[in-house]
Amino acid sequence: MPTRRTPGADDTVPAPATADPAGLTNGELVTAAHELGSEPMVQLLSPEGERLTHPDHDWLLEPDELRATYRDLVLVRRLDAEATALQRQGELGLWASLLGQEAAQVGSARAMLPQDHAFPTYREHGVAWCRGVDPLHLLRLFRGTSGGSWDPAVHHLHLYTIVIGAQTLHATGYAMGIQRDGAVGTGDATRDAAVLAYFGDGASSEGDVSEAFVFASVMNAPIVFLCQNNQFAISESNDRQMRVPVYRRSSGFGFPGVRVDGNDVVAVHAVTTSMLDRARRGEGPALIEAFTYRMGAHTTSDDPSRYRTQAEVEQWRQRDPIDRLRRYLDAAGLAGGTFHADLEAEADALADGWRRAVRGMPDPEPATMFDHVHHGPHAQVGADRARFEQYEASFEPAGRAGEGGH
Amino acid sequence: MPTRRTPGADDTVPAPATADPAGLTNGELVTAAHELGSEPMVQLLSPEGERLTHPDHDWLLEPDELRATYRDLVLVRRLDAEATALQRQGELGLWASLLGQEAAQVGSARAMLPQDHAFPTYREHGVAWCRGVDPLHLLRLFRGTSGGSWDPAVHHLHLYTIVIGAQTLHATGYAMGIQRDGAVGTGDATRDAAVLAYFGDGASSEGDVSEAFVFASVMNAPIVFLCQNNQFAISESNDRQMRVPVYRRSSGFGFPGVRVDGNDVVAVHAVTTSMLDRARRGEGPALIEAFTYRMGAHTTSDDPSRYRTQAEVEQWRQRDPIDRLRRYLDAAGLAGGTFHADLEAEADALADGWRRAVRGMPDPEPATMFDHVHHGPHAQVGADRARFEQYEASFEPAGRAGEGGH
Amino acid sequence: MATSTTLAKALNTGLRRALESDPKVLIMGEDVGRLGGVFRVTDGLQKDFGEERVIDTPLAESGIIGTAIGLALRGYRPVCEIQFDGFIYPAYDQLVSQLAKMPYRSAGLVKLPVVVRVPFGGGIGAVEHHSESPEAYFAHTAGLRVVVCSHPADACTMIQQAVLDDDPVVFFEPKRRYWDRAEVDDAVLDGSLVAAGRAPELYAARVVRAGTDVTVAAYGPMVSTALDAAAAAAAEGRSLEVIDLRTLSPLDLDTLTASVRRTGRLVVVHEAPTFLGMGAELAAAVTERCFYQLEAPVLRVGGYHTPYPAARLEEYYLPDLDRVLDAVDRALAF
Amino acid sequence: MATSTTLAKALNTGLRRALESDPKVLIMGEDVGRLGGVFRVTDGLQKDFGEERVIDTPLAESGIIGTAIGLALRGYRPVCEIQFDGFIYPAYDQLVSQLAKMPYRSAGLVKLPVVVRVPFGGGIGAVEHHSESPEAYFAHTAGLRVVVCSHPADACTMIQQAVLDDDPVVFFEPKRRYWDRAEVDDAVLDGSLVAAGRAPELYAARVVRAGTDVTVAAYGPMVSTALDAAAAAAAEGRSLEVIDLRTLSPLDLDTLTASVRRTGRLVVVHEAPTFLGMGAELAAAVTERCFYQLEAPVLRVGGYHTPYPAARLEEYYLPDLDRVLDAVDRALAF
Ligand SMILES: Cc1ncc(C[n+]2csc(CCOP(=O)(O)OP(=O)(O)O)c2C)c(N)n1
Ligand SMILES: Cc1ncc(C[n+]2csc(CCOP(=O)(O)OP(=O)(O)O)c2C)c(N)n1
Ligand SMILES: [Mg+2]
Ligand SMILES: [Mg+2]
Repeated sequence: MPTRRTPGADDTVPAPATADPAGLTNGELVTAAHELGSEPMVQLLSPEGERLTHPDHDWLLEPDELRATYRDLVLVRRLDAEATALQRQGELGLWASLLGQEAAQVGSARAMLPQDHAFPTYREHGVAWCRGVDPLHLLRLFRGTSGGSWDPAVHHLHLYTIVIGAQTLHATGYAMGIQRDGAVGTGDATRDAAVLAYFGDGASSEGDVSEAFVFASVMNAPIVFLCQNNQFAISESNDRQMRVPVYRRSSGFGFPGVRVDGNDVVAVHAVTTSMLDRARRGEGPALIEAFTYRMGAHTTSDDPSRYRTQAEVEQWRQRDPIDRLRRYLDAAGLAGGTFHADLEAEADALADGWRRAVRGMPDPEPATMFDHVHHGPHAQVGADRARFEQYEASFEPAGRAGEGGH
Repeated sequence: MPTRRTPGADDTVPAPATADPAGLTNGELVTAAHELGSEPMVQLLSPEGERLTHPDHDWLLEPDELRATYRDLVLVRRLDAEATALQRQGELGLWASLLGQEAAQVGSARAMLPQDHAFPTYREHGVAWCRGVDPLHLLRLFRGTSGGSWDPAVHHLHLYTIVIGAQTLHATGYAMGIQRDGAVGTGDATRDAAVLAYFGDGASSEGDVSEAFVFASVMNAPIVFLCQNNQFAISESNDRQMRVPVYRRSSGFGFPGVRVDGNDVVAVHAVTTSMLDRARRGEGPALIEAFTYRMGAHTTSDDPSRYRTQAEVEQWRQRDPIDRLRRYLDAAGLAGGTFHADLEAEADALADGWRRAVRGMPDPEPATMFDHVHHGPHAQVGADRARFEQYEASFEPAGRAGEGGH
Repeated sequence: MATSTTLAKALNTGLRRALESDPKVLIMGEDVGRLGGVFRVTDGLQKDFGEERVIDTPLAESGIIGTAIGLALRGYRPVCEIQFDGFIYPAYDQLVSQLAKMPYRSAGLVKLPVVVRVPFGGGIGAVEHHSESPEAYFAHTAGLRVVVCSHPADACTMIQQAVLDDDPVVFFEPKRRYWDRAEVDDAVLDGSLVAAGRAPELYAARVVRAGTDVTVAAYGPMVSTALDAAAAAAAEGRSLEVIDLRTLSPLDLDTLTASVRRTGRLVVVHEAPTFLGMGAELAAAVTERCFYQLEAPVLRVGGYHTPYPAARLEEYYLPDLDRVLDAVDRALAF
Repeated sequence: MATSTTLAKALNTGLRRALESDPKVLIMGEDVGRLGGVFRVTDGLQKDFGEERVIDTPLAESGIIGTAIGLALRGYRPVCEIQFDGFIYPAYDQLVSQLAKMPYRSAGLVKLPVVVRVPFGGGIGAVEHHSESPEAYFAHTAGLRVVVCSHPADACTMIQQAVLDDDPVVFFEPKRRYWDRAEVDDAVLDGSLVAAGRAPELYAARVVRAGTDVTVAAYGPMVSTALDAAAAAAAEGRSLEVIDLRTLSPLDLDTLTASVRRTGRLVVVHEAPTFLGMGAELAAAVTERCFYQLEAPVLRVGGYHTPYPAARLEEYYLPDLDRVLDAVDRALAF
């Protein structure tokens, strides 16, 4: 069996070359031939931690913001490591690791204004962190005690969506609501709002995502679609989803697309800021492809050794999004003194708190499973609940036996 | 209420201008600003019936073929008129008119080789005609006595699909089958095959169509998607479906798109021929937008006066696809003698036959509604059928009374 | 005072009242704006409430429901039209995995006051996919409320109530009865009855004809058929009690069992195939509750286990007066 | 001779036999190739049969079913995997409007031998959408056959038979039983039983434990639960007859009514919500046929009318031995 091709990037990002997709070279109909991963990406910070310039995008982060950004990156990675460990210990049912995608998430989320609204997938722990969601909400979800317990209206972050792509339509509808509220293009920076919709490279194949593009375009909705191309949909590499890089998808729907180095937090922040600004001004939707790499397994249930080599992972480790910013901070003398040690201590303390809290998380009361099916009363839910409570009561005080005992 | 904008075309095709979609003009991200309908289209025959040249597409039709093509155009228009009349007389339940779209259908269908396979919507009567399907099959369907009674495998034309967009996935799967049969790229003209998938401008918004683009692209399947942009999805004009012309949709999926004047049968034929050839050679999918106009109502149930002006329809009547070819044939002296009179007589005779046949079409036997739910036996179908037959028998010989009597 | 109104016009009036009473109410769907919908149920609304509130959407049902959810998250109350029953399936995921489950997922933090209007059922001589009765798919889905109107006055009230509900409601309209006409009270048409909270409970069945021998439960297009059957039966000296279910989820078993306890017999009528149709649930639930009162098994009259047949056969497929009476006879023969 | 095999491995073997016996058989789905499926049911098949026959598809369920239909039109026999129950809904239109209805539409000219494999049900502690039981949606849809395996040997046979069927088959696999192990006859595993036409009829229920007091009907994951309940009941001196339905459409009422005529009592068990679940149809149909033999109403044990709850609550939601016995007690108390 031939080895699956792994679409990569240009020479600043290592990846095996892809064959030229047949038929895309007879240039009278498409602009040019393309290879997946060989497209230019916006970059402002090289993997070596050097500051770069780009004709369209300026470096926006001041030293204080850079340090705060670095702190976010480090803390969400710690959260991820802690959650993974908790899953191994049986405290969580599952965990979807963001390892390697910290910059794509933190860089984009930090570009949001408070009134902007984000729609995540199930992996945007870094976004949740930046939107002020207590990580315990995420841990509760993956422990299996809730479906998502933060208030989306408070944090301007919607709940996680597990059905691939579905949230892009919710995001588009929300953006249509912003338009109807007159909160776009007024020039009032505290009023104008936009939506940031996250999705994955795999998700780009789902009909819902294309329909979201159609609605967003036709309505000229204030929305930025952000595809974290981590190069995998579980085991499937990009070539199972696309023949040209996904940032190009939007142009045929009538709005711009841009590819950014997803491991460069400064560039992700700059590009997202500019696209969100544009949307808030009433100039319509945009697509950002943040080209990155899922360094861990798909989830704790996954075994990536079945479909990719350790060598490939190692190569990407060299491009680590956190190391890159650290190199810059250190070289620029922005992280002197006890900065790193303090951050390490903060992470330790937080991790300790998360660990304790998760271990102490109670299971919900059984009868709460009947809550909130509807807001109003519903005869069948009510009857089922009554039957359930009566049934459970029949075991008191003796308890019950058999395989189902609990 | 402001009047809905009607996307039109360049100066060769009359249509009101559209506003520049906001945000598409900051050109660093998209190639250029666009107005719907103002894009160039491949044209080989001007509305005045003059022969034109195009750098990429040659005029392929010899005089004999041109006459045969003209005959097809005239006869399918006659079929359409006859069916519309039969619907008015209560002989058909419904009819979806192809008026104005004859060239888009006949031109493309005539580009197919016998082994190519087409997947129509519900309006491709011209395609069915060219694939040798007896129009009585179509009339049966719209009369309400069958769901489509021709054998798709014999005519290499799939049944009509009414659920918008669904057939584009069937078409893509069929093309994947052609690949697996090794019937692509062999160079054997009698073996290599391709698929022609029809859909509408409205359909372009459906998730299924985008998913078909993804599958076709990833699989490099031998398929040509042909969008008949008749500028309406029932009452909705193009601006409810798109902000840029639909032929551009494919490039972000990784395959070429081309716009052709859908009222120019020679151009449609040339472009479809070239894209089908390309697909058969193994060079993958392509999208054709045939820009045309639905001159009639959406179906016999529709009242277009609610959403468009008679003046607009009149403008398009000047671009009539049949008149255009007739002007060319007459000027070139290719339709002399009794050509037109013979064709008229042939159309009359055919129409007469269709009319008689429809009026004599029997209703199916009631119990046939239980046939073909499955190929094998099925207990519930069998039980329902037995109950039905017993129930019907209970009325013999007396018959039954009441509202339900039949 | 009352005004003679068709079912379609009554719905149109109900939607107009909803748009007037709350600026957050929106109408969205294919051809609902300029055209006023293929059945004209939204006729004139875009003209009067503007394109921002009465939205001609792209042709994409998943997109319609998905964006309606997003609009609801932003505080709007969208009323979506699915053009025909058979075109609701592309939106199935958004309906059953998102609209139905998001409030539960959020433990009640999220409200989704979305109404999904669906013209449904056969009898209009249409081509494929235009005559389906998919209600059981939605009633089986926890998190959705499913109601069905059958009559102009009720339709006008029910649509206003559905829009006011904070829960998602799938609202079925019997398309072949759109042109049925009845006198509708002006307090229904002008919205005052609903506004005053004096309208009958939305989630309750209704005895539309009292009787003693057999209970006939129906909804939507089959309510007229059941009433016709009851009239014919009366002429033969049999007394049928006809119940218009009105709501399928929740299902008002109290009204139903109260009737069956008196009559001892139940016939359920719907156009949908009987196999796993609403009649199955009614039969199971009523039998469990009225085991000793039932003198005959619950009998079901409905569509057969086939796809909806070609139009020229639909009269054989659809339940009619005769088939209802046949079931009544069989129930009485037990 | 027999070999100890898990349910997942038995399915894998069955698929391997299908691929070997007919070059037109294809496997397609998300992660079915290189990874071998998230449950490893297709493990090793791409390696042995190639990427053209074992296809890692784009992440698009409607696309998977839609292209499978197209492949079937070209003469192929695709076996599609839907990764989890809750992800079948984006494909709903292709399943119920196309796969189910196209053969009927064509008056039998078109055959669609497509198998849609669906790992379903709960009990694995998963996050949302990974524990659903959507079988009633498909059984209510005329044109689809719906079968459910419960046991390694049966699973291996049934999947081979489903692939041979010229009709579309939705094939449900009880994911929490994938790792259940049993001895499977080598004639099942090597395909010879099916090839020789000696395998038991696919569309038939099976009495998996004979008994006299109460009939318990179950399918998929609940068959083990029902058998456990029967063992526990036996210890208490009660004799339960357990029926593995195996096929939901067609539904084998003959086997069921024969049993109920003997026991006079029926309890139906499934994980899906009872409201409009399979139990509703069984109750309605069996009561109609066995009205005078039933000593108690048909009782249903199933999920509640809620979305599938958070994992830490699923043990309360899912039917277990105790809930089956509770229903048995109630049936006997009538
Ligand atoms: C509609 C749907 N189909 C299948 C799945 C199962 N699934 C979960 S994650 C995943 C891959 C998603 O890939 P991508 O969009 O690239 O996001 P990533 O996991 O890489 O962040 C799949 C197939 C799902 N959740 N939803
Ligand atoms: C999924 C689906 N939604 C809605 C409809 C109802 N409908 C029938 S035709 C039509 C418009 C289709 O427009 P287009 O794709 O441009 O094709 P045209 O009718 O112009 O040929 C609509 C909305 C349908 N048939 N299927
Ligand atoms: Mg990914
Ligand atoms: Mg159109």
